[in-house]
Amino acid sequence: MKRAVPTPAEPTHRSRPPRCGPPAFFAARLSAHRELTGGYFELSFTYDEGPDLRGVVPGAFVMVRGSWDADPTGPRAFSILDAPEPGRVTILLKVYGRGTARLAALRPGAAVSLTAPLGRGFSATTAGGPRRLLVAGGVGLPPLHLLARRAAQAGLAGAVTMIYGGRDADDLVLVEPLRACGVEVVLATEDGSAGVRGRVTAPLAERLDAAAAARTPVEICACGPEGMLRAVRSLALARRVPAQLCLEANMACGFGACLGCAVPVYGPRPYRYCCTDGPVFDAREVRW
Amino acid sequence: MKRAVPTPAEPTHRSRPPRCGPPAFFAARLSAHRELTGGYFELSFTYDEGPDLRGVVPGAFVMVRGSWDADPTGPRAFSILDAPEPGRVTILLKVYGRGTARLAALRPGAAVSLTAPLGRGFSATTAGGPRRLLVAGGVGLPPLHLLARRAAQAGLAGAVTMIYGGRDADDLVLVEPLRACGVEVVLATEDGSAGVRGRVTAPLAERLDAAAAARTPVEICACGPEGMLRAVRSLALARRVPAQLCLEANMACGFGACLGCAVPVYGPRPYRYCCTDGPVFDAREVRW
Amino acid sequence: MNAAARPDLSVSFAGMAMPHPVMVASGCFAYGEPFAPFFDLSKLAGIATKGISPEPRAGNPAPRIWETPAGMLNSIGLENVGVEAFLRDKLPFLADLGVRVWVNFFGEDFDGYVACARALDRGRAHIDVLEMNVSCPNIEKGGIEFGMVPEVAHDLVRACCAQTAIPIVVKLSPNASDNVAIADAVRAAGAAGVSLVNTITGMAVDVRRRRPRLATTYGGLSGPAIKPVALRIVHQVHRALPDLPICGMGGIRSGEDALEFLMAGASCVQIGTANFAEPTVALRVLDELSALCVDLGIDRLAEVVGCLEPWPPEPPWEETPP
Amino acid sequence: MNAAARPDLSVSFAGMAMPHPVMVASGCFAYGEPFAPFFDLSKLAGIATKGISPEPRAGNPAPRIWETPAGMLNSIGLENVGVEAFLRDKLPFLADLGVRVWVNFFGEDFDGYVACARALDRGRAHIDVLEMNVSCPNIEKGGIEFGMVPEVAHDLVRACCAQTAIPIVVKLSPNASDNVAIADAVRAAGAAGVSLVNTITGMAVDVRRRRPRLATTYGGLSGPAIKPVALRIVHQVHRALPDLPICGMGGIRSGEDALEFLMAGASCVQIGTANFAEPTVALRVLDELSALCVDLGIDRLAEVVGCLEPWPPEPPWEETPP
Ligand SMILES: Cc1cc2nc3c(=O)[nH]c(=O)nc-3n(C[C@H](O)[C@H](O)[C@H](O)COP(=O)(O)OP(=O)(O)OC[C@H]3O[C@@H](n4cnc5c(N)ncnc54)[C@H](O)[C@@H]3O)c2cc1C
Ligand SMILES: Cc1cc2nc3c(=O)[nH]c(=O)nc-3n(C[C@H](O)[C@H](O)[C@H](O)COP(=O)(O)OP(=O)(O)OC[C@H]3O[C@@H](n4cnc5c(N)ncnc54)[C@H](O)[C@@H]3O)c2cc1C
Ligand SMILES: Cc1cc2nc3c(=O)[nH]c(=O)nc-3n(C[C@H](O)[C@H](O)[C@H](O)COP(=O)(O)O)c2cc1C
Ligand SMILES: Cc1cc2nc3c(=O)[nH]c(=O)nc-3n(C[C@H](O)[C@H](O)[C@H](O)COP(=O)(O)O)c2cc1C
Ligand code: FES
Ligand code: FES
Repeated sequence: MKRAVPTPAEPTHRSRPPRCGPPAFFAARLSAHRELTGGYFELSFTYDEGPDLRGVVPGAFVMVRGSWDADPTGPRAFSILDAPEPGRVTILLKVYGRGTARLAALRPGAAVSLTAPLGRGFSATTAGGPRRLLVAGGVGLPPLHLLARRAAQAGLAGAVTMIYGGRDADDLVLVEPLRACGVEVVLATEDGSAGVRGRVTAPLAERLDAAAAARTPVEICACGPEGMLRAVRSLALARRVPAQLCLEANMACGFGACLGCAVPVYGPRPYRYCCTDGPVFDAREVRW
Repeated sequence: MKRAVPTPAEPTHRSRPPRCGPPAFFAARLSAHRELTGGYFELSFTYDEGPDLRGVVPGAFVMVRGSWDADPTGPRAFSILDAPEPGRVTILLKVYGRGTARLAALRPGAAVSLTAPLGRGFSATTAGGPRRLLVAGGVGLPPLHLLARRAAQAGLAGAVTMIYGGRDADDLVLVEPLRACGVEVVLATEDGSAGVRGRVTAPLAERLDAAAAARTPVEICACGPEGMLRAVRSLALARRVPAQLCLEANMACGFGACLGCAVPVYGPRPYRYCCTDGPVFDAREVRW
Repeated sequence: MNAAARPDLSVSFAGMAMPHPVMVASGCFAYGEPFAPFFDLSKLAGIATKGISPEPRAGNPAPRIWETPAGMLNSIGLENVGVEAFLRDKLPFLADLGVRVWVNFFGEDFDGYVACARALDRGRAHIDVLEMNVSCPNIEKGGIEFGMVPEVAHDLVRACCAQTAIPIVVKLSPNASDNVAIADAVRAAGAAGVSLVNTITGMAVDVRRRRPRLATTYGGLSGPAIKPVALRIVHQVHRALPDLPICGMGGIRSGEDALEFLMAGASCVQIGTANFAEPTVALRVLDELSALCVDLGIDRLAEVVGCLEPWPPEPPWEETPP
Repeated sequence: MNAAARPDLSVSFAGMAMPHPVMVASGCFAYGEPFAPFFDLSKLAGIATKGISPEPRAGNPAPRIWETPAGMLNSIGLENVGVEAFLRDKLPFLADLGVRVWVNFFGEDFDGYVACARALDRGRAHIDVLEMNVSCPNIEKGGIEFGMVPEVAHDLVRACCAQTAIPIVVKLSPNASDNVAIADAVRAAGAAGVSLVNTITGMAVDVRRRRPRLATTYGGLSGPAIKPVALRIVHQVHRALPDLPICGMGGIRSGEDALEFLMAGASCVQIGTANFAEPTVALRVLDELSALCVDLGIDRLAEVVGCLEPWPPEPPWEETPP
């Protein structure tokens, strides 16, 4: 049971992802509800009082709960897809279980409560920095979508490549807006119905090989299912390429109160928290 | 703990209310949803497969549950307001707690499950029978509304008087359709905003007095909150007027499986069941 | 693994073969009759009857039920027709269905239990299991339930087993702090298995009327709310006593719920509260279970009983990554 | 009854005056800091800290939480900064708020409890209550929780009380079969009151991966699902030991929930799980409680503590109506 743990001081990080402002808890309403292919929904929430989320770091998230009774008890975490104006935030939701099903069934006008902004996100794309390979799997798209659009806004569309995988063509959404802003998008589907057949790791490995051959410095930013992230991490560690992984964990609060979202890590303490220390972690730090 | 109980034989009744056909459990959808005043909703459910409820006895009820997850766990009981055609049933719902709130929030098209027809209802109004004083309080309206319309359809509108009470004018709904079919309606509101000021028992007592003076045989059919039914029962017993009371009880199943809806009675056994023996009981039988 | 084939859902409980594991729970299916209008009851693996006592019981005052978040409280008060009327009026209907008949029973004191077991033995031709409910307050021992103390439960079960050739399955209360000890005691006393779990004692308050929601103050909590507790007890007992057959229940309302119980160690399951909202729930659970087997590549359901594996350990923690 | 006047919400717990009864529960409010962005914490009646142990603890492997119908399971593993870091880094923040500080604590063995109580006594100027969590497995006694056996709990509480002048309130586990006996034992050992209840042990199963949902297999169930069980235990203990102050908790998320606990016999309440979904829930509960008092004509909230009346008996049954 008992482990030796050093007295907790704020742990030092090799790459500490940037943090958003202090979180607020506020009432909002569902203002737009768009069903995409593959069981995805784009939901927009608007609110009169609450934080301006426009400047939010890609990877930051919002906890969402409908104004329902006892079940599901907790809110659910969603990466911020966009915050186009003050008082408005957009998420991409895939129906997975009870909570997401109930959120997807809400009608425009429905009251929800939000806690945001939460988490530490990906570092910003810089002009002189390494080329960035964004690896998105399934519902891991939103933070990287935002990251890519931010890069494009900063005139750095050419510095990022999105490698985006899913089960089939229907499972890949919101690709056009990315291409429209000049971002290169490589698709991979398990059934080959769009892009290359297979997993994202194959095109990723190709790009890493090419970069190694050309001696171009690259960096991976990945978000997706745990299996994919484990594979990406192995690739990155084996090739000594820096990688930032946006993780998921079961979350009860999202703001550091429950200690439920432990992520096993190497470092001064055995666990860090997906919600307050992440969700973006350095691949080397994650104890998988 | 232990009570002496006679070996259970089917108890003999002085006035055994008529029973509906065997119940079915079937899928339906909300087809119409009309908000009335006072927090009342008229909900219509349509279904392809399920019993024809047109001939249902007034007082019969349906158990309704939305197709939601774990909470609320149970269905809720609603008197059948109308069954205008095969494959369609209408209820009058007042938002009271968690279950009714969730049902009222359903949108047309929503899937629900119904168990119906259930219960034993009021006896039919007959041409040579006693004059009927229908006493409805609040959400107790639907079975008596149906009873009155049935009487009118049988050309016996003149044989029934509806005495209908609520908190205020908003709390009284669906009065016009009754008047339209020739039924006399006496309204009573606690704040005097419609009809006579006060409770239904005052106009009821008046009518009983008048009938006694005129030696007109009368019978009471009542449905409403327990307080009202207790008052009606006292009046009826004191004046030796026959009375049928449509009771409520907390119900888990509605069809005799849980034994949760016990109604204390006089008779061969100390309890009978609101769902299978009632909800309509002879006032003398009820052990209050 | 042949996902296209129909999975084999048969299980065996204490040596008794069952076509599939889905039964219905005591007190939630009466004596079967109220469900006859809804579906063909012979599709059930078995029916546990309302609890039977030596004498008829009128039950508790009203109100007897109250709904709580994802659950319900009941204080039916073990109302039942009594063993004689049961054998005469109710058992024939059940016997005709051709499903396993589990007669749930109890007594108001030690002798009552014994007398009830003896009387029920007369129905042995049609009764597959006597499911002994030890959650009744033991009036002789200060009102504590018979099922709370291992020694008390042991003696009671032994005395009942001596009365009958019908296998006795003891239904334990989740209120006991150590269900493993009690399961072990009743096993040693001759029980053929255990049913886990009965309701958890709870209450609710009407703040407007300043009184409990139930006339008896306390009632038994059932439904989805208690599923985690029921699963835990099934798993604890199965891990400690892997050879003791377990019938699992508590909040089951889907095929996945049922499979959770089987994987935790139950050989069969009972559905209780869910029958009220959905009288045909057992059929749906059975269908879902079958579909889930296909989906998960389970050919023989019996093989997954108690199959849970613990989580693999995390890589050891070090200050600097390896 | 003057419905227009502001109701007096003040209560007293074990002789300590509180402006109102709404606190937040251990493990659900960390050491207070994560909630500072959301509201003015001085509006709380008190804060129960995350459980503190003599040494820092890293907590359990992931995953540590899982949601269940109307509840959640957690196996945080009593992760905490340890008593020294608590006194140094966390207590000053809490002390500055001016709310009652309840320091929840435990040890990994008998001596650990005693050492922790002694160390915490050094913070006595800023600590109002030591809330002693006896739901930890007692390694010396075969892993059964300290709070399951009255004698064990008694000795432990007495030893801790001897270490400190701070009142000790013992937090009991709903897993115990007889909470009244344990409450009585800890009262006799010097406890100033009891906190009722901690989480109920439960589990959930991932049928696809054939393993438990939590890395540690079992976890503690909290949230609305357990409210009926918590209320029952509060009522049982209050009825048996009316002079023992009770802090009630388990699934509270509305003013009406809080009032249910007060009426059942709690002098104050704590909100746990609900803080996660709604960080400002305590303020809402307080507002609702105040509005409910106005609505129900309660002038002084303290007067309704334990005010529940049993149901009036039904008229006696007779074959023919009187
Ligand atoms: C930082 C973060 C960002 C996310 N971003 C998105 C997004 O942009 N779009 C999207 O569709 N989904 C996102 N998710 C996942 C989303 O929160 C899950 O789909 C959701 O939690 C599963 O909930 P459910 O109610 O549908 O499933 P259920 O089957 O009800 O499962 C919910 C249960 O799963 C547990 N659980 C499992 N995975 C998670 C999880 N990842 N987070 C919280 N609880 C979990 C919870 O404890 C709860 O008990 C994100 C999750 C995290 C942690
Ligand atoms: C035979 C019958 C006919 C009814 N007809 C109508 C009708 O036509 N229109 C209408 O609006 N309402 C009707 N009701 C009442 C309706 O079922 C209640 O409003 C409803 O049960 C309260 O549920 P809720 O979820 O809103 O309240 P909650 O506060 O969630 O209370 C529901 C809880 O109350 C208990 N409960 C309390 N009263 C009842 C009750 N009467 N029936 C079932 N459970 C109860 C349940 O056990 C449950 O725990 C009828 C009830 C019965 C028994
Ligand atoms: C209304 C009701 C009555 C019950 N009566 C009995 C009974 O007579 N004997 C018994 O052993 N269990 C009885 N139970 C317990 C159930 O059989 C079952 O163990 C429990 O409800 C948990 O399962 P569930 O959550 O699926 O309902 C009763 C439960 C309910 C809800
Ligand atoms: C994530 C979590 C952590 C908890 N940690 C502790 C703890 O450290 N010490 C303790 O005594 N209780 C702990 N509890 C129990 C709560 O304080 C509370 O007693 C219980 O959750 C019931 O209340 P609720 O339903 O309002 O959450 C914890 C509960 C949760 C959900
Ligand atoms: S989700 Fe609660 S601490 Fe991270
Ligand atoms: S409601 Fe279940 S028996 Fe009447």
